[in-house]
Amino acid sequence: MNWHNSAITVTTLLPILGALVIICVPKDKDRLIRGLGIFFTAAALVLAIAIAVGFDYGTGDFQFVLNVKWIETIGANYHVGIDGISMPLYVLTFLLSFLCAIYTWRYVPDPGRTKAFLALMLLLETGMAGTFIAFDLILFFVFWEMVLVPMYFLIAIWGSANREYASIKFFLYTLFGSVFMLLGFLALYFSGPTDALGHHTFDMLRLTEFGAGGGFSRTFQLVVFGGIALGLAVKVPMWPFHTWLPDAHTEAPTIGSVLLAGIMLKMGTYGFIRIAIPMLPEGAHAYAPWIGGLAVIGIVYASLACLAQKDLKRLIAFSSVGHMGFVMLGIATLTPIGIQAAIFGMVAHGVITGMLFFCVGSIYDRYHTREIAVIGGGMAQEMPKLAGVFAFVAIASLGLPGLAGFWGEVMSLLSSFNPAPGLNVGLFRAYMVAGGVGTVLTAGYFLWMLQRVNMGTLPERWSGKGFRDIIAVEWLAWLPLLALTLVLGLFPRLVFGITDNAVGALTSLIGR
Amino acid sequence: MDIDYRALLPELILSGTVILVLVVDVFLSARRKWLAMPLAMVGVVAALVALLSLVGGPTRTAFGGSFVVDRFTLLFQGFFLVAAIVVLAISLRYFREGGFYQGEYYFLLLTAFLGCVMMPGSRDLLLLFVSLELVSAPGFLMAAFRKGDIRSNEAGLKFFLIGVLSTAVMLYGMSLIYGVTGATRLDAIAVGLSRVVGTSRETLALAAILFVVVGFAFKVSAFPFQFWAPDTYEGSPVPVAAFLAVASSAAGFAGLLQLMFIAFIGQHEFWVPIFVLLSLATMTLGNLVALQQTQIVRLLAYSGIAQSGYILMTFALVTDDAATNHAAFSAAVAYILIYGVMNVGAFAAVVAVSRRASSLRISDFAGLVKVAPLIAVGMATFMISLAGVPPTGGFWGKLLIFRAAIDRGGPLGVWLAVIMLANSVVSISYYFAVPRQMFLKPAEDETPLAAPVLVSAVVAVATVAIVMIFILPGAFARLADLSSLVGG
Amino acid sequence: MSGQEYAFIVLAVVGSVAAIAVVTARNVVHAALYLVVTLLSVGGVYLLVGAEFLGWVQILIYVGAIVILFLFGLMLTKAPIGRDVLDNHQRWLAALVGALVFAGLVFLVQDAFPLQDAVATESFQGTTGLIGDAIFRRYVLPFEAISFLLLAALIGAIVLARKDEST
Amino acid sequence: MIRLPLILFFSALLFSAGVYGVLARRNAIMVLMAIELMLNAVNVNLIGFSAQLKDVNGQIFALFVIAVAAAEVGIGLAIVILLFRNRESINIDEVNLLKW
Amino acid sequence: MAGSVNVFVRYAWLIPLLPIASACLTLFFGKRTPGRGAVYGIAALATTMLMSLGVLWHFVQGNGVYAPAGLEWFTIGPLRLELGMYVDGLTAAMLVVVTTISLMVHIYSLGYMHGDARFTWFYFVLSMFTAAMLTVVIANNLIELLIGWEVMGVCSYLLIGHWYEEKQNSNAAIKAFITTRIGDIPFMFGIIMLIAATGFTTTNIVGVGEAIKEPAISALFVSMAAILLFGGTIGKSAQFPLHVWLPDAMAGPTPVSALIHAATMVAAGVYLVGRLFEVFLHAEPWVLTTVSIIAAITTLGAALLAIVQDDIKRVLAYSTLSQLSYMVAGLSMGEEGMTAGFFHLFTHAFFKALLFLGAGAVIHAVHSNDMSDMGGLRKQMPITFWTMIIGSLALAGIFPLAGFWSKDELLVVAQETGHTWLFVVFLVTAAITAFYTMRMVMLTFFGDYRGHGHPHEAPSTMTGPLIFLALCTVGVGFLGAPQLGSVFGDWVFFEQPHAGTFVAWIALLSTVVAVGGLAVGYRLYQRRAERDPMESALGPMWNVLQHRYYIDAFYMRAIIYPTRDTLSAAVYWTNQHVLDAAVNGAAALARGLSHVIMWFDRTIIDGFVNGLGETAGSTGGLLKKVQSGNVQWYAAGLFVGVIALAIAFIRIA
Repeated sequence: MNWHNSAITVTTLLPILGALVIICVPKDKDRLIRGLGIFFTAAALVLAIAIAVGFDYGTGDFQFVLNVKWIETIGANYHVGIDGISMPLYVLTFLLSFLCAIYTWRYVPDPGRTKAFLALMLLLETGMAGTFIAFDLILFFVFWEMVLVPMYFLIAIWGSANREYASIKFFLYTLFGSVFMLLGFLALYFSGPTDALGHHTFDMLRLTEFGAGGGFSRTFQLVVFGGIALGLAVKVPMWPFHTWLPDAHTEAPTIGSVLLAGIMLKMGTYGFIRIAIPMLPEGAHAYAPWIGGLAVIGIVYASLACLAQKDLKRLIAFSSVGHMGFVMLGIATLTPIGIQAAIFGMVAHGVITGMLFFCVGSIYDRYHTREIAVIGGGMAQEMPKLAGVFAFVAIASLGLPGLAGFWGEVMSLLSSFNPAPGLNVGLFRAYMVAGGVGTVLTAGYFLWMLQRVNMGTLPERWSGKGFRDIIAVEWLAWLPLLALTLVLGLFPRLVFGITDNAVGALTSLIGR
Repeated sequence: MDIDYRALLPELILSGTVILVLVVDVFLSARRKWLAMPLAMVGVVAALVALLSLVGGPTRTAFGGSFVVDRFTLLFQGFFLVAAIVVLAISLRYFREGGFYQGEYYFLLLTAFLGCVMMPGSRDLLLLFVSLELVSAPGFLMAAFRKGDIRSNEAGLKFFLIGVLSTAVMLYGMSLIYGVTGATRLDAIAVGLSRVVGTSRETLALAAILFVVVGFAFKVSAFPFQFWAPDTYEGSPVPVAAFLAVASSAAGFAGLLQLMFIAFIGQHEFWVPIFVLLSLATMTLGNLVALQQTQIVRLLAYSGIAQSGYILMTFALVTDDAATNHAAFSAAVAYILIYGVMNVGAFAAVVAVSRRASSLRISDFAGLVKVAPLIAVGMATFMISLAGVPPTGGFWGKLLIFRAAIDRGGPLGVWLAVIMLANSVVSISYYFAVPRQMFLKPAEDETPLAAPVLVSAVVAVATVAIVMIFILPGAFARLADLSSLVGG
Repeated sequence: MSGQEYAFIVLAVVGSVAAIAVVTARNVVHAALYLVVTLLSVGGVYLLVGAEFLGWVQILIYVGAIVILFLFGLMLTKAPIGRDVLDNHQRWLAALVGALVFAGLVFLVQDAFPLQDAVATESFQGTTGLIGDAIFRRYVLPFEAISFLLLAALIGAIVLARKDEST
Repeated sequence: MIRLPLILFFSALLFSAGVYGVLARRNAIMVLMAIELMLNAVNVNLIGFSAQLKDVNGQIFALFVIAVAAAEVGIGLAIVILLFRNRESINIDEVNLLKW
Repeated sequence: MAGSVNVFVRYAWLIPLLPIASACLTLFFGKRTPGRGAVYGIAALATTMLMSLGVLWHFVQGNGVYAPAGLEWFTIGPLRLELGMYVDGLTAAMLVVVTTISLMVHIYSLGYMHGDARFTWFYFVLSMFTAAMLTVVIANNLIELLIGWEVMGVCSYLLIGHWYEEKQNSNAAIKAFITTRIGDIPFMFGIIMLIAATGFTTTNIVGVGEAIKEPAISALFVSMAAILLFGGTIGKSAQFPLHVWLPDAMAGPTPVSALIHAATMVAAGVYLVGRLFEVFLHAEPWVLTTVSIIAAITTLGAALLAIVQDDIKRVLAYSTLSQLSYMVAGLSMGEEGMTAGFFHLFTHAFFKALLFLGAGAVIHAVHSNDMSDMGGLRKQMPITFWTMIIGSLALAGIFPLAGFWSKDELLVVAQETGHTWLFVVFLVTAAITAFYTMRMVMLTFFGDYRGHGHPHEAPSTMTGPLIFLALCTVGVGFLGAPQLGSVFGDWVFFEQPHAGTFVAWIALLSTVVAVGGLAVGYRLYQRRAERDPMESALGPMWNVLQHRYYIDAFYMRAIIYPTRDTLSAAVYWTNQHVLDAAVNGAAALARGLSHVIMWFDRTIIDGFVNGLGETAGSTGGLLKKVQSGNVQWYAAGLFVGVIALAIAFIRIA
């Protein structure tokens, strides 16, 4: 075991260790617990960065690989590794978790219980990070499911009024999805390649080679891709499987929303890029038009729904649906540009929407309401900094060039102008146009939101409430995200530079 | 004649303990009666040690092959002995405070476990029948052990009547099989049945098989022989319910496995459809009815029925292909063991809570996390595991059966797998009702619940075990793999 | 038709009639007595086919012990008299099921061992020794088990039936 | 000698009678009696076959059945008496506190 | 790349960066610096202005284009993006205009925004705004250009909504952003098409220019791209039908209006066409025709609207619209037109800025935009008056002021290239322009004061820029004077320079027309009438104009409200009541199914339990009958089960 094959395992599992440690701390040592939370997330982040530093960006293949027998009876291995596709998301996971931990230093949602809260959060962190580095279907699925339970509790315990419904819905819905996904995995397993002894394998790389090499029959691909895609689509969420998202977001505590929007949704899209498409290229080609279609429907639909929202948080939740629509559109084009656009979109959305949820959380913390009408504007007068940050992020989110939100959108539109050979060009150009319309609507609802929250004058009922403007802890938790929003916008290379080779390798596999 | 006492050592030690408990109890003063439990515990542990000494040894047969000690036997015997330890552990306080006849109870419990331990080794109709009775009869009595409580009497009565009836049917079947094949040893029966094939007696033989299955179907509470289970579980003392749910049903499966895979394997074309029907009906009914339960024990009872349905599914997978059967068999074994762990854990948790509320409704678990965090977390784990959701062992259990089903191939396999999945999804909604209560609902009285230390220990261990199984399923699967009675 | 067979038929008929009487009698004590008759006839059948040991066990244990046990129970629970009190509402269902079972079994048996071409075999004498022998060799394990079973039944029955102040 | 089918018919009748009794009687003790009938039917089968096969195992089996039957009766009666003591009646169909 | 490259050109890329730097300084340290941070912006702009002049000097010397290879920005698949600059005469001219005007505005704002609550913030955005425009001007590739383009949009949004306490201001801001954004979408598609034309290899303007010449690229493809690109112009330069945002943009502080209308936003649209002129020329002719038609519509329509405005800034706003269309129309006339068009942009920038700042001074004095609150100000504020006069005459196109020369150029080109109908349109518009300019001047400075308080001359920080711009207005015209060899034409041209020609009769004609317009204006507004004389003159037309041809109303009623309120509500309703309902339904299905099963069982069990006897009063719980609690029913179930199984399977076997 040297650094190179243990790094990922250590980094990924560190949070769980943290969770265990925290559990052992008596619950009255509140400060200590929060400190530990920050410590462990920070440590994990440092390790992750170390990995990123040690990563060789020159190539598109997997690094820090560790592959050992795990469950021999079913031929599942503990196979982890990282490449340009995983890297951004992997690091983002630890970054966001760390920031959430910092945020928790100040804000623990009712009903307190910091200990359990942080423990669950750490568990969640491992689950999410693991999903991005697992290269064995079973391992992937295990991490995937591992995310479910803590998030369920985060929503169900620390959520707001309607939390129970939301949590159950979230849980059952995503579980429903993953059942189909599991079916798909097993199908891959059983009709996938076998070794000399005739054992099947869950190894994603081997399955990818096999599938990309046309190992699976067309009909098989159609069926199985459908199943897996359904499972992933629920997680993304793609229209019309998105209805769990607004509820989950609205009810979840700030941290929950941040992680949910920031990372969890990406697991679905990542699954498409990593599993569904390379392993089942024909299926991907067959479904791409439909996926693209649903994606653009999602874009327009979500932005329209946003216009109708009265609840700030719900609005942002819906906006997520739209943004993930762009990501899916990029993926659906099956082109290098499209897929990279998708990855960039994921990262950007993670940073920006995460930040938006932070803002909403803080706004709620001041006003104790999320009703736009009740807030009633004038925030810019009362809390110029908070308002400024909010506006900045909102504008970033509507895809202003020069900020992170832009590249994902424009590149996916760009790629959909010329989708992968074999896909209906006219159709995808139509999608492009629809997407464009979506961007206008997006701008519309965000600006309208800003008008109703930031602008105007502070209503009577809030005067003399003495709202604090952004406090130190918030700055600490936010600055990295704000900086990233700008830096990614100005130097997209930070992501594209990482993904280019890996995606190139991937698409060259499936390209025909 | 020479008897391989080494092979019988665990049984002998256990029976010795039984007698010992009975005798010692007589000399114990009322306040000391509880000492019977540690005594029994020691005996069981001793038996376990003896058992372990047999592990890795050669397959031993006694009484002309009617009793066999092979890996299968050892695995299950080990399981039962551990279960015995657990049940004893969770019984102590319950019976000490409930004003029961403790000595007699432990005596009966051990006797029942003696039956369990004999079951997996019995390769003879007569032995199977006797072991089964030995498991059931004390069960009847223990179910009615809360003498003052009419519900308990009722539980005993129902259990007794249905039990005896199914025994009668089973015996009738056995008699017919004996008549048709002229044998009572399982392997001999297999041979005899193969001779019958095609003759005019085949029909009778098949009917006989059906009758025999009934006896065990009752034990594992498969539809339509499941009626007794919920009522009995509810009525009996909780530890007894735990015994019934964990040990007794596992014993039933142990017997069923041997019967089906040794004696009746030749007739699988006949009985596979039956099991298809049984398993589907059982799991579906169990899950759907469980949806409507408000009482925790009944919930567990129906969940148990559903789980039996999953296990029965493995029987429905049998084909001519040895490999498939092997997969099915080991899947069944693995599932039985995993299920045992999580179920016993759940019952332990119930025992812990039952000291707070007499009639255990799910709502009595409200806010448990504040009152008894350990128990709550454990219970949550068990529920998640029963639902088959990662990160718990239950997930593997389901996955193994699922895999076996797919492996079997053909529409049947796939359909079974799909229906099983559908059922699992349905089951989630009632399994999660419990954690929901424990974590999301406020407790009506906040006074911390001091669970008996033994019970807490059991919960803790089971919890860890479930998670460990999830992390290292390999060992478990391997175990099941080795102990298969079907040459893979 | 050998003499034994005539004897058997007589016994069987008596036993059958008595059996039906057991489950239809209006009076529990009568029912118990009918049961005695049935059991005796069954025992007779055992003797006829040459299972003397079983025959005597049947007569002694059942008629001697079990039936007494029943009467005991009847007295303890001062059971009432009359069909309506003795039978429940699903009598018809019960009759139906019973009839079905009988038809089914007869059919199966007839299918497997057709009466017409069944040959009468001479009886199987001198089994008692064999039984004793076997029990203590091959069947020592079940024997041990069964003794535990009886013990458990005894103890448990006492515990349950005992009238105690504690509860 | 006796032809096997006849014996089997006899046992079948006993069994069916038992079934009827079990289902139709509401008095617990009567039900127990009915069960005894069924067990006897089993024994008749066993004896018949054992005679047919010239094999003693059947008889031994029957012996065990008798023993078990005795045990069952004991248990059954104990439960019934317990029940009677608690609710002054041994009518099974009134015993339905536990349901659903 | 003939000739040496002077230092300014080589470091031209600093020109956008300096304002950005100043913006950052303003944002982070502005509050703490004396003068609340205005200095950064002013300093930066002053520097950049000088640099721009330096850059321009490079072309005055007659050197050629300077287009160094940019730095690699990032690579994605085949596509390689650069950060780089492309400096030619057009760029240089634009740089000068932008920096100059912006500097003036910066200085002017010192006075105008004095004491404003968000003074520092204002300067921050102002600098960002300028920087964005400069980026657009200097960018050597489409994406870079697009970035500047959009950032400019956001800044305009922030500036227009600067006084966001007023609902209408924030509305105007949103309107501006969204409307331009609507134009940007086709623009973006156009860019995408051009990038696609290069086979997704580069986004450089040069590269694109070469790519579209490839025979592989069909003329239709290019035409589509061109028309889409023009969408961007329509949005940013507020051409019909997306012109609606510009008048409302007056909601912003006046200096902002000056900046937007003179040098930046609106100019960007025109600049874009010039920058990608290659594309337009390679497109099929109908593209340019469309462009000129749109321009013509806008120019006339806007001019007419200007007549009826009471808000002084709105008058100027509409005049801007029509003047912009002049330029666009000019460009639409092809190579010669390009020079002329940009010359007009150049001159217009100065005098329009002048007019706006002047108007600002007036507003600053009388605290109202409404000309009915003004009048007779020539006494109180002489400097403003005289500078405004110069600006107005320039706008009207009176010799020898800037406006005259550029308009004249356009007319000549129109005549030479045979766009007679445009020629006519130009003339008519010129007349109307002269008229409403005069109207404005009369209402503002003549007659007697109708407002409240005692207006007084603006502070020197405001008058200074006025004077400077006035001088420019007088001066810059001669840059394009054919008699002086129309220097401007040597800087800004497509492919090869076109020396402007002077056609005496056209010059005369235009002057006559202009003077006529002025005269009519003077006559009508000589003495103050209660009702505006035009109201009667125009009759029903008056109302139409008052309602801006009902276009805004139409947009509001037909598009905005339906989308924002009705459609969105409908969608959300669907979400909650169709999609979500489906989900919850599915969730409820399991439970429901259990009920169904139970009902089934109940009927079955009832059927055979009580079928022969009494019919059950089966109304109780669903499970009652299955799990009836009666052990004998269980027993029955047991036997029935066995029998059923036996019957079912034994025969099969």
